[in-house]
Amino acid sequence: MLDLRQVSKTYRVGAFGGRRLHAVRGVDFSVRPGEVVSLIGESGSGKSTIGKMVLRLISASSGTIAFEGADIAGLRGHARTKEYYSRVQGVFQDPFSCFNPIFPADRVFELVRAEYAGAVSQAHWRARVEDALTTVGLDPAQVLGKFPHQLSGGQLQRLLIARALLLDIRMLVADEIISMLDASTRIDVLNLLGDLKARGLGILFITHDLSLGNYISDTAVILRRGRVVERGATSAAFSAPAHPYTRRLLASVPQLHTSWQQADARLAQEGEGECPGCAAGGRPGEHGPVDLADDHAVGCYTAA
Amino acid sequence: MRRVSLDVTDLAVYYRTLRGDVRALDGVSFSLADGEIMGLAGESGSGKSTLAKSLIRMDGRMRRIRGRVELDGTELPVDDQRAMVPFRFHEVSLIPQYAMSALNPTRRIGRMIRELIRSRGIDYTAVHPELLRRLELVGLDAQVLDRFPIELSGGMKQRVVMVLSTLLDPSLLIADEVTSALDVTTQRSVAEALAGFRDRGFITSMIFVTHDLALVHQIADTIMVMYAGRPAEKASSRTVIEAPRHPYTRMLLSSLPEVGVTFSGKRLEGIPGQPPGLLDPPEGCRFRDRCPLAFAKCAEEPPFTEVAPGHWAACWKVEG
Amino acid sequence: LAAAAGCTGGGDDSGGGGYPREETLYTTGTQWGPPVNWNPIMSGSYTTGVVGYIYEPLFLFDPQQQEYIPWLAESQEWVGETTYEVTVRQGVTWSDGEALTAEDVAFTYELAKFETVPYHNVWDYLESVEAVDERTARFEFTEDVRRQEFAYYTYSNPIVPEHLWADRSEEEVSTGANKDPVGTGPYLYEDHSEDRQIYAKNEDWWAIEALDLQVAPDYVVDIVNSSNDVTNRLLDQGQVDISNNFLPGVDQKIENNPNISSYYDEPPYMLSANTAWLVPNTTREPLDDPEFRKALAASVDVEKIIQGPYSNLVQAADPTGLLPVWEDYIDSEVVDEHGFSHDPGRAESLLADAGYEDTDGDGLVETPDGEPIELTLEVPSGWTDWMEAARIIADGAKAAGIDVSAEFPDQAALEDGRNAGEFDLVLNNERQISNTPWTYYDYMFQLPVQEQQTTVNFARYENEDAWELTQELARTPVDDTQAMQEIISRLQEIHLQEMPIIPLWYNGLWSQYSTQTWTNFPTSAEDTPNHLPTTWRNYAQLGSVLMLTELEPAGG
Amino acid sequence: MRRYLARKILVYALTFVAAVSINWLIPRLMPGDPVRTMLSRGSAGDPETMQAMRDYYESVFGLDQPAWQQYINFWTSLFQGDLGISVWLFPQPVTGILLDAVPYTLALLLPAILLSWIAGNRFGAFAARSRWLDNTLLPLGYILTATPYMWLGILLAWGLGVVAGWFPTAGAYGFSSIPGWNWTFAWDLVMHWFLPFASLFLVAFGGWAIGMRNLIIYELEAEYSNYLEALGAPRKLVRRYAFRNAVLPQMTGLAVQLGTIVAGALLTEIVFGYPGLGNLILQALNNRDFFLLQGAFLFIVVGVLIANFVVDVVYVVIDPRTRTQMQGGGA
Amino acid sequence: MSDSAIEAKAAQAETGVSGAGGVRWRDTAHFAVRNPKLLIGAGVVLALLATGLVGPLFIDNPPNAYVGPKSAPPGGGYPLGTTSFGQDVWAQFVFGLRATFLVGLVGGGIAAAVGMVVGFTAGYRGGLVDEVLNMITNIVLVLPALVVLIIAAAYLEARGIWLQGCFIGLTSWPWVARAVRAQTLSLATRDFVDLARMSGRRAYKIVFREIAPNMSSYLFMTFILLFGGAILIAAGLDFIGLGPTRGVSLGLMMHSAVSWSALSGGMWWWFVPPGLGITAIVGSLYIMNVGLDEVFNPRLREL
Ligand SMILES: Nc1ncnc2c1ncn2[C@@H]1O[C@H](COP(=O)(O)OP(=O)(O)OP(=O)(O)O)[C@@H](O)[C@H]1O
Ligand SMILES: Nc1ncnc2c1ncn2[C@@H]1O[C@H](COP(=O)(O)OP(=O)(O)OP(=O)(O)O)[C@@H](O)[C@H]1O
Ligand SMILES: [Mg+2]
Ligand SMILES: [Mg+2]
Repeated sequence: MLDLRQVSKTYRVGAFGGRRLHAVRGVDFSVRPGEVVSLIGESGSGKSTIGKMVLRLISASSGTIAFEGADIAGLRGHARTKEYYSRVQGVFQDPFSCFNPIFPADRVFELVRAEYAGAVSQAHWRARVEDALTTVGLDPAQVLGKFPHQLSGGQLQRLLIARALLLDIRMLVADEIISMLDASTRIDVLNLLGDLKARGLGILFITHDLSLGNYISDTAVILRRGRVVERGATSAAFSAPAHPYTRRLLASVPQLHTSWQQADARLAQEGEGECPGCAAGGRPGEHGPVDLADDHAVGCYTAA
Repeated sequence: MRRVSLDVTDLAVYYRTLRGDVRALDGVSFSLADGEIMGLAGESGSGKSTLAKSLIRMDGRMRRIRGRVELDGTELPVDDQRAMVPFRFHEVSLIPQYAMSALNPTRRIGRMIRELIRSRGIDYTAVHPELLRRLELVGLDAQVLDRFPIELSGGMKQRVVMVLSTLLDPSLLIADEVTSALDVTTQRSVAEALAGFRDRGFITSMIFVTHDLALVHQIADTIMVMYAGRPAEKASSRTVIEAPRHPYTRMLLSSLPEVGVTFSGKRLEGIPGQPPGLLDPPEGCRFRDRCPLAFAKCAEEPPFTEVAPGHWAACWKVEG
Repeated sequence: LAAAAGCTGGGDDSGGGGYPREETLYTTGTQWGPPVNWNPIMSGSYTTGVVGYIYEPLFLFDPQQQEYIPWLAESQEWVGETTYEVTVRQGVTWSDGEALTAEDVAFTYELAKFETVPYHNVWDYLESVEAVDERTARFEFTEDVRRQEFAYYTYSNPIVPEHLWADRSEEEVSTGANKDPVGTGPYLYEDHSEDRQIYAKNEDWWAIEALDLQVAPDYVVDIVNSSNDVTNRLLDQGQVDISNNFLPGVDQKIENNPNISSYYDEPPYMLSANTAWLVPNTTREPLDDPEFRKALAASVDVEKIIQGPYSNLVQAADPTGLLPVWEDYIDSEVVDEHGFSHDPGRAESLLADAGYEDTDGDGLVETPDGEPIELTLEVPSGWTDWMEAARIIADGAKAAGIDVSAEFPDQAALEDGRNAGEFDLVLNNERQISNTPWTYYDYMFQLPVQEQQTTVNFARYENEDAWELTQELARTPVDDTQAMQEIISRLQEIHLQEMPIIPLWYNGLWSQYSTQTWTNFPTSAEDTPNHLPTTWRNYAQLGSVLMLTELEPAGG
Repeated sequence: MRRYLARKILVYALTFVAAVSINWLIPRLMPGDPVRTMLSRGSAGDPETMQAMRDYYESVFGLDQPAWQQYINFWTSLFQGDLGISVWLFPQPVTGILLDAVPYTLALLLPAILLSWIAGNRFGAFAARSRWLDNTLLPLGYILTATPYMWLGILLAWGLGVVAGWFPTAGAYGFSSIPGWNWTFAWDLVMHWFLPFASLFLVAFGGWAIGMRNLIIYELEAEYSNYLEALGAPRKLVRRYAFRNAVLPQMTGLAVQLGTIVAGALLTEIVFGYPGLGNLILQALNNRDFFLLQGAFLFIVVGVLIANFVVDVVYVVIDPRTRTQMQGGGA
Repeated sequence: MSDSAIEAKAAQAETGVSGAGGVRWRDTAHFAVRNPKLLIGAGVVLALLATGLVGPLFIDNPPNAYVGPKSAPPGGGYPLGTTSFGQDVWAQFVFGLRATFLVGLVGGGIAAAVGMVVGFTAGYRGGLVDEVLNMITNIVLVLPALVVLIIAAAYLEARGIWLQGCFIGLTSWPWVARAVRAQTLSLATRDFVDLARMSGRRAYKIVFREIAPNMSSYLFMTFILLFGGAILIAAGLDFIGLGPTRGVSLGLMMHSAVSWSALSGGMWWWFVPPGLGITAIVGSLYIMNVGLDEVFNPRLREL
């Protein structure tokens, strides 16, 4: 459904754009209906940039992003953009900043209505909103008409998901949607995503928290400095991380029942490890994705 | 038991607002042994930062209502800005929540440190070698002193602040959410460096504030979980993770996914409901409304008692 | 800072403290910008005092007495109908030591062959000029000689030294700054800076011996004008001795401050220097109708203007507009018959008689054809006294039933419109005192009317007879007062009957003195001099320079 | 850094060209004719002579050429340092007139700007967060900035000059003084300079003080201030640090305000009959003296541009944030 | 002026915005009625405004009419005395206030409008548009506004208050544009802007319906500063005789008082009130502005 082919993004930074920053370089992956793909990587690895490109909030410097077969860069004009957004929506990290603080929180629904459902009657629309709210587990009476600061982060985040559901979307980009939430609310939101996935929604789940990525996703894409270093079924990637970077990342994740020392020990025991891709025929240290198994590829760019 | 370095008794600190007092800290008692790193966990708004601030520098809206704080046997005049000054930095020190913006952007780091040290009446030359040594310890070379904060990455700034805050070997270090904005790898190095400081005796004890239980578990000796302005449970970190007594702690832990747990495999559940507002909190146990074990007695405030050696909890159900 | 040009001459012996107060005369009111030009030929822009203090004319003309005072010339004579001889004074030297000769006189007029010399048109009727001997210059004229104009030139044009000017190009003559002026006058250039011009006494001035005249101040410092406010402060602080600005409210000062005085000690306080006219555009309806213009003239409440904005510092003009110095030329019979004064009733009846009636009942008259009349009186914005006057004129006209409204456009815009004939009504006063009323009538009647009327006849009034008479006046010998009077009386009649421009009031020869340091300024009193008390450019030739010879230190 | 400077210089150059072109154009759109204004002061009453002189002067000023030619001539002579000849103060070259006037304007402006800025900032920083000063002296600051320059100037001139008699109220030095290198003259200069300076200073001072006060309050709330206080730094140090950061925006403020202050100086000069650019500009305007106007404007624009540029550069030097940004580095 | 301060605040990205963002209207009102700066400032401004609006209704003659004795000191039928022509100074003052407010409104309004449009466009569009607008802003910024105004004012044959206001507005917007641009840049990175875009909103709607309301308090404060600034600039122009060619304004009153030697004639009542009026209006506006800042910005509030 969503296919990224050699997508790159270069920012001009510094005063007057004197320097170039390659935030994303030649990224490939796809998201199928009903699949959750998690994009995992440390800060600055280009996760959000990919998410924004998919959402057409920024344009790709090169490569193609195709949604249902059509290159989204070709969607010119207001009408086609709108059309696209009725299929693909996003939810962002900071629920507080997603709401205009001076308006009631349900304004996000009003915006959607104004653009997409002008003809729908008030009552009908209200029913749809309430429906969506119930889907995300909110009590309409509790949240409608409230200001953002009167609602909790979890509630706000769910409002945003409900907003996306008001449109007949096929694809949801969820950019760190839970990192700002309390541990207990987090899981509720994650569970909600799980339910949506069951309804056939494709989800691009962006996170730096591997345990969360693992919990919800089918496929994991590990990013490092804008490049995909490992891609594969979540189970494979986490149980048998191939790339040394993935392994190091995993060892740094604080876990309840494993201490860092233990993780280090395991890492030491298994050996830092070579990139299996290099071994499997890629040019050492500078090769693109090399398939290790069905649905498990590794890339290596240490030399570049 | 080791010597107690910090002793907080029934501390209550409210924020004055237009609509009334926000009871952000409402009767907190705990003590910290020499060399202890205490993780302070709890959801957002539970009063972690308020506690941290109370121990070193209250802001203009905070009022101490009751309670006392003793550090190494002397009482800290927490609500007297002037009287607190001699304690700050020397005895109590802080790594603030936003270490990224804690350094003056227009002063070279070295100069700022020098001026700060001198302003505290300390001979900078005497401290300088130690400063360099500690910078090296956290993996920074002496050149950072000639740089401006903006020239350093977030992690580097974080470490500079760490070194600076602990330079005078304070008894108590408060680290407020120092790792929250960092990614996992940096998080780890910072946390480990802090523990290392304790190990080397740069600081006697530390309160490590975070909302990430998994992280705090990695370095803390004890963990105190707060809920709505009150401590819910305090015990050694192992105990808190493996044998929590307070229902809140338990529910919190059970909602944490771990690597390996998946949605399709084992569906985790969150804690239903929301914490009470602190403007006018209900009487009795504040977790009552969300607690599956709540019973009539919970309308009374449960005391924070030692339910086992080194294990305190505030719940009627855990007593006995 | 300022070009510290240092000082030469007298400044030093005063002990380095500057120009001694009691020997220095401070003047202001003429110079509106930094002194930059000492070229006496550039009559519009030379620095205050260049003519008068440094350069001198052949004669002075004393308008009060209506007589020519021989100055550099000792005498003059029309030796024939078209031949004129002037004898220069013995013993006059230029400040560089050279003697003044008739050659210099001849040269000064030869210069006018350059088209860009302001008195170039003397060559319209001058055929030749030559020095017949050391001291006599002879002018040969054509039949058409405009004697009145030539007489004007003899006193208004300063003589320049041939030995220094002979080699100058046309450009240098007519546009050069003449930085190092060499003249014959009572003062020498001393120094100048942005905001002042300083003269030091010329100890070798010819008149000391020849006429037993001595200028009293050792130094004259002319202060560049900046604003009334500044001048007021200088005057109040006794830092300026004579100010030639129009200072509203100065009457109060004269009345209340014993140190401040003026020519008259009662209204109008000032002598009159020029006439303010209301100029109608005689090519526009209904201003092309003399009856309408007369009605307009009768509607103006001049007294109100005089008492209002001018607080009695000026006086009402004679209906002929001739300045008080020309009193003798006013033909009272003509004035009695055709003169006008503020008389709304008469204005209304004049209008009614000429067919201007209020047909639509708005209180304002329409043209005989029933067209509404809407006139605007334009006055440059910022000319506050005129602005107030214009408001009063408009009010008066409205009261008489004529719809006039006052507008205050930018000065330059106004001038553009005025010159092109695109206006209804303006105020104007661009004729000063001179040796002859001819300058007035030339201003009033000059023909032909051109596309751009830049200096005269802004009313675009066309009357061949009047222009003939004016030209005849020009040719009349200046001493033939009889003939002049006759012509002028006929011109007056035409003026008053046709009213091409409407005289309103006489603007003052603004002049107020502080008597703290210097006394014996000209006043109307018997025992004081009565030269024109001014430093205005081109007024030195009207005898105002003589004021300096009469001053007395207040202390002594 | 070099790239940044190059870029800045380009912007400034463009600004310069645009500003100067606008200035070239505006007077030419104005009604009125400089040559006629000039000649009408003369006494040539004869239309033919008038016309001859007019033609002559038009060619002197190059006004007889087509506009584009005039424009090109303007730039060519500008590059030769020639600003033309003043119409009003004919035949003085504009450059000379301006060079005589500019020192006075600078003598007023530079001290007024710098001292008011320094003093205002100090005072503002001192007053910030002090309830007492906030309620007593700061309102005075607001009143001062809100005072029209000329009004204050005139009040000072009358109060301290005419009534009290302490200061002279017109000119750059006593009209009886002879310029020279001696103390008497220097003192005379200072006395004449003081009142116009004071009125400029006071108005600007109030503005800077208030700006600083507001900025300091923000800075004292900033994280780094809190951190310093938490480490027990004395109030003095905290304030000093806050001051340093607050000064930076005040510097940009200085650049932004420059035009206004220059305008204020012009008004003040007019009030005090101070022989700087102010009176020149006003008179040049009334006399339609294109060339002098252009020249004066050029001086001001160049002055303001240079000052802005200096501020830009100094800013970069003292604010590490912009510096790092320019090097393209940073966290 | 406090312009620099407010601009700097804008440059420091968050401060002003978070202030505006966190507004709780009830709190704002609470602080507003307790802020002496705001109350005093607004009180004086409103009192003068009311005088300007209502006062003329009680005056029968046009302000420039000669109605009374000449140069009468305050008292009697003329609360502020008369001019040397016998014009009622009070009448002129009252009408002048009206004109002065009008200039402030027009000048400030236009400057605010232009500044905002430029600032929003530059900040939101970014890229080349931003660079070009920035350059234009810089050009106008370094042009000495008053000098340009002097020249431009002279260009106009007849000048009215409206026109004067327009000119002032057109030259005094650049710092607003800069400040608004900085604010917009910082607000445009907020996620709610992205969310609005994902709702299919058009750019201008996002700017005016999403971004601008968030800076409303800030924009209002900017307007106040511009308002005061325009009044001062107008007074300067009036003073040197380039003011409106008809009507009255406080600046013109000062101008005529000075050109008619009011001070040397001891007629302080003609010269002092207009200056004081301007100072009072502008000063109160500034004080009010600081008050507003303290009200809108939680960080400056004091309990
Ligand atoms: N608008 C921008 N202009 C310039 N550089 C940018 C911009 N947005 C992002 N970057 C840079 O691009 C790189 C990738 O940024 P991105 O936000 O995609 O990272 P991320 O993986 O989402 O990190 P995080 O976990 O911190 O959100 C970073 O180095 C960032 O500094
Ligand atoms: N300045 C203040 N004025 C009023 N209430 C405040 C203020 N600061 C904090 N509070 C309130 O006090 C309570 C405790 O806040 P605190 O900052 O201590 O929480 P926290 O546990 O540190 O949360 P977080 O994890 O989000 O930092 C919260 O309810 C908060 O809303
Ligand atoms: Mg991101
Ligand atoms: Mg906190």
